[in-house]
Amino acid sequence: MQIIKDFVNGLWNENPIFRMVIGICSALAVTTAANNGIAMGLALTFVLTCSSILVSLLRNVIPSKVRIPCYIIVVATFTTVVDLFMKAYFPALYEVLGIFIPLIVVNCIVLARAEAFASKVGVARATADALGMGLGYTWAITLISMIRELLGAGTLFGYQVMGDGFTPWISAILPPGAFIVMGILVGLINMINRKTVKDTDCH
Amino acid sequence: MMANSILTSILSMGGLGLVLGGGLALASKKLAVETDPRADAIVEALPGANCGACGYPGCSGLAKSITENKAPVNACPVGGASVAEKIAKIMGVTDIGSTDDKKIARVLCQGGKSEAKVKSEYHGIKTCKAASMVNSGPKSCSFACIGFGDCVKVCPVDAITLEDNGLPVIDEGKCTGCGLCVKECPKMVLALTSNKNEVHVRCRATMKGKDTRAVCNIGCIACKLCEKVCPFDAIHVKNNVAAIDYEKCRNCMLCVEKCPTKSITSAFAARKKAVIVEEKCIGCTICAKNCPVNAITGELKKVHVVNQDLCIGCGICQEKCRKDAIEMVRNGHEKLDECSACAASK
Amino acid sequence: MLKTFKGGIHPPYNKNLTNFKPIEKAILPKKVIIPMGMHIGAPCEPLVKVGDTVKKGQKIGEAKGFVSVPAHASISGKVTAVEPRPWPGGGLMMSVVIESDGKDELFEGVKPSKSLSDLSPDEIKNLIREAGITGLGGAGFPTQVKLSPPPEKSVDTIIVNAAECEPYITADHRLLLERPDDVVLGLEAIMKATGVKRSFIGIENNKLDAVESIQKVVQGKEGIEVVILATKYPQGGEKQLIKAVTGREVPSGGLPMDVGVIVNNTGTCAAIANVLKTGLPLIERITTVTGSGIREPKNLLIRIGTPLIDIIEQCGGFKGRPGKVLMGGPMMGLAQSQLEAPAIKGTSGLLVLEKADVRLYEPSPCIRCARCVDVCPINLLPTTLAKFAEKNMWVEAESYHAMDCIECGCCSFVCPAHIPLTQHIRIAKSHIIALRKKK
Amino acid sequence: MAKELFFIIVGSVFVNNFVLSRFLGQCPFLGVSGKTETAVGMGMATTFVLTMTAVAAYFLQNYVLAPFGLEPFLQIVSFILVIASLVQLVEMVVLKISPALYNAFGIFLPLITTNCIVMGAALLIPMNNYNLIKSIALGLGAGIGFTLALALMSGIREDLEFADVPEALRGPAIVFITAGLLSMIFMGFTGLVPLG
Amino acid sequence: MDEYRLITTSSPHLHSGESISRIMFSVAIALLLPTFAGIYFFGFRALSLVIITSLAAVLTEAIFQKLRNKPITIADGSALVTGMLLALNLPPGLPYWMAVVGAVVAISLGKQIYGGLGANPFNPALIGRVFLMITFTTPMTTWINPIDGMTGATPLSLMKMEGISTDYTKLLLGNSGGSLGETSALLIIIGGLYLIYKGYVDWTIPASYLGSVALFVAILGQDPVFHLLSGGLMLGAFFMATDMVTTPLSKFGKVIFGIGAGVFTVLIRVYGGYPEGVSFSILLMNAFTPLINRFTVPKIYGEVKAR
Amino acid sequence: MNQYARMIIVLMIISIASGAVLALSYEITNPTIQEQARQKLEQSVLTVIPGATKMEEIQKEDMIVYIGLDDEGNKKGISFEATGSGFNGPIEIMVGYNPIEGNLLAIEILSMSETPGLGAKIKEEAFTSQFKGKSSEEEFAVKEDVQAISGATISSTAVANAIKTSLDKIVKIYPVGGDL
Repeated sequence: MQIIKDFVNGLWNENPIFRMVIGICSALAVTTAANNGIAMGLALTFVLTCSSILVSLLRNVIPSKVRIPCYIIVVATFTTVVDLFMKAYFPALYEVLGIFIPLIVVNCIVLARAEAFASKVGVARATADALGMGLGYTWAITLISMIRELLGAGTLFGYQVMGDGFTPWISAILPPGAFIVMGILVGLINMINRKTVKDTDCH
Repeated sequence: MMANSILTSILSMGGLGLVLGGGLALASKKLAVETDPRADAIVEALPGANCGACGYPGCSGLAKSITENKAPVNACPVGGASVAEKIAKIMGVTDIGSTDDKKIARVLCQGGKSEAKVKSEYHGIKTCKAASMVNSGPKSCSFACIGFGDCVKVCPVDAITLEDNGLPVIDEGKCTGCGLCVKECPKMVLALTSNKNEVHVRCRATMKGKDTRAVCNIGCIACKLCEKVCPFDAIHVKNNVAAIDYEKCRNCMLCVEKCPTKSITSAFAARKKAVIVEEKCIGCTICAKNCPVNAITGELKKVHVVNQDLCIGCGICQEKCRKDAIEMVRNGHEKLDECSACAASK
Repeated sequence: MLKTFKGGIHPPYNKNLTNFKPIEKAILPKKVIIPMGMHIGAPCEPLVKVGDTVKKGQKIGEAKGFVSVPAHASISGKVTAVEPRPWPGGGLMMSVVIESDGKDELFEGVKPSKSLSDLSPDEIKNLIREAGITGLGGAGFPTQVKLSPPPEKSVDTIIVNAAECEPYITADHRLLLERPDDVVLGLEAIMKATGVKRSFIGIENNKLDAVESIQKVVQGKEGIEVVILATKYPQGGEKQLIKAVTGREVPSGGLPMDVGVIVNNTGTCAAIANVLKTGLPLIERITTVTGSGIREPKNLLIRIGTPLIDIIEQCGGFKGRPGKVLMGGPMMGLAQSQLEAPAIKGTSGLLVLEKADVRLYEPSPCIRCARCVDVCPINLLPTTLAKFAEKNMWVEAESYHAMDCIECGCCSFVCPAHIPLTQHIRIAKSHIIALRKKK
Repeated sequence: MAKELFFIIVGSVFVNNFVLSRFLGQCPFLGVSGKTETAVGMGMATTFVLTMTAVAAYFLQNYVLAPFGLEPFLQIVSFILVIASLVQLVEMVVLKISPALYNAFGIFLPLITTNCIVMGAALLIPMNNYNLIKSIALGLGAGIGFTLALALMSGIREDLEFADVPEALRGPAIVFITAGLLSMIFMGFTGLVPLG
Repeated sequence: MDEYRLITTSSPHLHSGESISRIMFSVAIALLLPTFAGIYFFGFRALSLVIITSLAAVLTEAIFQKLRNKPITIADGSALVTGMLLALNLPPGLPYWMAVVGAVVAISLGKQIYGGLGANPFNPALIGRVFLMITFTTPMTTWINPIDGMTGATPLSLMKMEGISTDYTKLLLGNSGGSLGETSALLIIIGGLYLIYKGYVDWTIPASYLGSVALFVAILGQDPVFHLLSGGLMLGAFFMATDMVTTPLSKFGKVIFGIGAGVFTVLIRVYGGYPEGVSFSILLMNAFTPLINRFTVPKIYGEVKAR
Repeated sequence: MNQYARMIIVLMIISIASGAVLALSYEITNPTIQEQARQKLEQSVLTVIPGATKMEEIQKEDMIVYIGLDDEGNKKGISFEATGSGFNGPIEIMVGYNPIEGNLLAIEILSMSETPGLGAKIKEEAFTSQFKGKSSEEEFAVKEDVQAISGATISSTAVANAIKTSLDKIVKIYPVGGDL
């Protein structure tokens, strides 16, 4: 039960992108196409899950004074692994995601979950949490990238969706578009959340 | 080749780890910064409203001061006894001072829209402070509540609401006695009093009786009836307005009954009544002798009876009874302010 | 180039309602209410009790402390009450109510003083204090205190504030026309009391007849110069006047004496002259009763303590439905709601606006047009201060010099969004003062 | 050379601002842009660390990683460790030499480790084959660009304190949209200097 | 006594009678001049564009306020001014739906999300224009020659790309390619002077803006008169850089604003990728405005020098 | 155990483990990565030299030149990389060239970061195909010799200039009409 709770938590209540608003550099940078969004999301989920598991396993071994360097090494290791494997087997994706794959190492989500959650609970809960957070991140940036791709190129996952008469809104896949789409989504999610809170409110 | 690269990387990483670990170990030894873990614990224990009622900059500011022994453990007026206790535990202090005497803010004016005369039509910034600075406020009584709800805005726990007649109402359950509203009110119609006190003079007008009557039909007119009726000498008219001596007041509510303008109030329906526990009463007559309103009757060595209609709930009999045979019982519900829907769902 | 200051506004002056009307003596009031605190500083202690009979000019309130002046009976009669009463400042003020006996008998102690040349500076100051003279411009600062700067401040200039920049008000204007000798005599007394050899009389150029009138008296008198100023509000603000006349700037938080200047109002000078000539303390003053809501606008010489409603009735009563009654001018005057309140020493005018003439605005959002910044004679950022005030950011407001605001009202006057900027700043000031007291 | 350095700096401050166009350093950009003082403090501290990191990354890359062929798989780990220890070192040094300076921006230092602008700049150096001077220029430019974006945003946000922003948009949402508009404005600089 | 109740307010009790709507409608009237020029040169399309963007702007404002349950304040004229300004900044041949998108973006993203009038950090009309510029670049840079109705280049891009100058009278009167309302420098100046005369525009900004552009262009060895008269500079300097909401409060701050806008305009015009930099520079200086305000707090009367 | 010793040891063990894992994964992926890069290069070389099925890499002076060969080993043309500075960053172009006739065979944009929808159109066939058959003597002046993409003159110019610059170098190495 707790495990399911931990898992679902990252999907909505504490969605890293829309609710906690952390680790958004990559969410803004690579979301020009839906494919990139998914790929980035899965890469991060992998690193996050592996690190959380390891940190959770090692939580009683690592002295608190050196815990941050230890976490960093752990995270960096998995990041490099993803980096290498992506380079080897998905070179096209790797090229698009570019510098943001290595930058997973400084993604606040990973370190924050390691420090705030995984280092305090057992492996099962840590895994559930990491998966939840990772997938929460993934769906969030996939949504962003879908909106941007649709508006900016008229396609979704590379397939033409809009009709021929469609004039692409180029700004959507430019940097300003990333910020604005993100801002509007965060605002919308706030609105939805407030409404649900109001409904459950006492008065 | 492969073994070679693994070896170099292991060596270099190992070296890095050694240097880092060593460096950190050294650093933590040499440059240890003493952060007081107690401060963090105290912050956890505090309500976290950052209301500033304690006089320190937010909860963490208070926590720091407590650890430095600059503030007492019960310095948080909002948290009350339970928080003080927790903090005391963290600090290892046992004497936490008296905190059961919780204070509650009271509104000392009943001059709402329908009761108090309005002398002018005020326009401008809609806060009490602003209105009070223009011709001393729009109400004829210069002591009256202005009713723009500055207190409502300042309350950190949403315990104050503005009623339809323009007067603030305090939810005593929510009020933490932080006193922010008291400080905010430009007309000083709010005051902190102990939650043990149930009777309040809700008028501060120091004008002569006729002048008060001219501007407000619920103000104290200094008729002194309350003074006369009080069996405990606990209420006096000073400066044309009645004032209760809370040291002496026993919440008997006689003055409330007597007050012709209803400017003295209490939760009259919840007045306490003395009830004699028959099994314990030995008929010593002490209670009957001490009752200020002669509400207890009974023969010597026989169980006494309290005339509920006469009893004023002053509790003297309970104090005097040596056999613990008198209980003070409330008439109505103690509180009715809980949301019925919530109560139902519980 | 006329002398003036930076900023300021040109409101409609509407002085022609009364500027041609000679000063008229008001009829003896049936009752006067003398508040014990008609000045800045500690209120007086009443010296009389209910039932006492008092005579005109008799001291009925003793000054408490240095920054304070005594209060005097302005009519003869019987004390009927000593209690808090409504007063123009708002709320209640301890007051002595005197019921007239109709005789208007002079108190025996009231006698003309020695001539000015025979008086020593200290004697002059004492006379001024005992006569209960305060600045008659409105703020009510005890004049004697103003004239006694601490020894480390060297004062070299006296300025008579005859600018009268408040719209509608013509009391000083008439005084300059009708009694210029008194104004100059009072000024000479001030110069003697302070030992200052140089003085200026500053008059706005919309009162050139007053300039002419006073010029005649001043002619040949050494050290007194009439300065013609541009007509602009708030030219009569103490700091603005000093800047215009001397070019000096009173330091922030400081007093005129910090730059060697003492400013006195025209009316104050005349009141001093009156004490010298008759020995009568400050029990009457000239008040301009004007506005669209008054049937017969007048410049009235009234007894201090006359209920406002009596004054209004003497001017033919209200015309139409009254909307606003202001004590003072429209820019800085105080809105009144209880007309039984008395006129006090600072009542330079009584402005009644008809209900139809009172325009009330709902504020809209600030569009940062910076007009308030342009007109602020102190060079403040009123819009920023108002925003701080709205968010209860008192510390920030203080650091943006809220305390230097002179509350002249220029910013509110020009604001196209109708934001009550002056009121916001006033609230900020009161909060800042409270915070300072705490420390 | 001087021209190239100028281009690198102008490029990373205006044309391809590290925050508004490269999307680096978003967390602190959102987090500490509320007040101008803190924003500028954070910006300066980051600029300092960035410049130091650029030097360190250059040497690490060219004298340790590349010669021993460790670059492809130890780059990330070694860079992040170097940054982390550098930040720690700077913190200690600043504390030692100037407590005033420490009070001014010392509190921001721990936050910088996870600021991806630092890591990002470090990774860009080997990617672009920059020499030492160019690396420093990049670090400096990135830092100045970061500070500029932060300062502008903080100014706007301080003003927004007084504005009636729709409730749902308060907080990060309005900051994102404002950043989007800023980023849009910064696009006016495109083509100002040749990049790359 | 009871038949009337006096009104009490805090002083002052007088008001100049000025109001926001009066300011806005004066600006709208001044804007009519360049609008007429646009209609004269570009015909019905120009007229319909102005009407459509203005309508879209006003409607967006009303809908947004309705959704937020706030009082609808379209009567204050600010949305109308935004709509007109936006139209004047568009190429006359722009598809109508794009102009509508621009107006919606201008009012919603540029203004209403910040809480409406007075709170927007950037000039809404320019936000709308720049958004269109980067979103639909090609249509936004397709210009029509006023005389033959053929597509052509603006004087600025002719200058930038091919080094061809356009003669002054053409620029002054407006029969050259360009946005709807930016071609006739003369009418814009007249409209601007009207607003300065009315006191709704502070002369310091146009003066420092135009002055610095002329100066820097001259330093870089190009023709200052050509640069002053061409492109959106005049329109920007008189109508957009002077937008009260988004410019500094103090005089000194306004001068800094003007000079900054001038520097960036010249930088972008001479070195940048876009032929025109007025919109970008004004918006950039808008972003700097809070900081400028912070550091140009006027010295108050009697402020003592640091002791 | 001494806590400091423990700190050092734990950190060291983790570092070493990390090093081992990394080295291992590098060893696993490296050949694939190399292969991928080679394939990609070859792919683009073969695209710009029609008819070629194999490539050969040679270093001539400071330029790396790829020679395209058909199945029989006949040299079909050479190709080289050109780099230009575009609107938003560098543009890398693979250029196919026939030194014998002195004209371009084809070009392919390898990487660029131009504005999507605008400058990015340099990648499209419509733009790249116009270089086919251009003589090395032409000036490649945009709007005259080369049709620019509307609204993206800078990107178009960058490509043209980059090709011209590298081509001029190549012409010195392989004079027109000379041997391959």
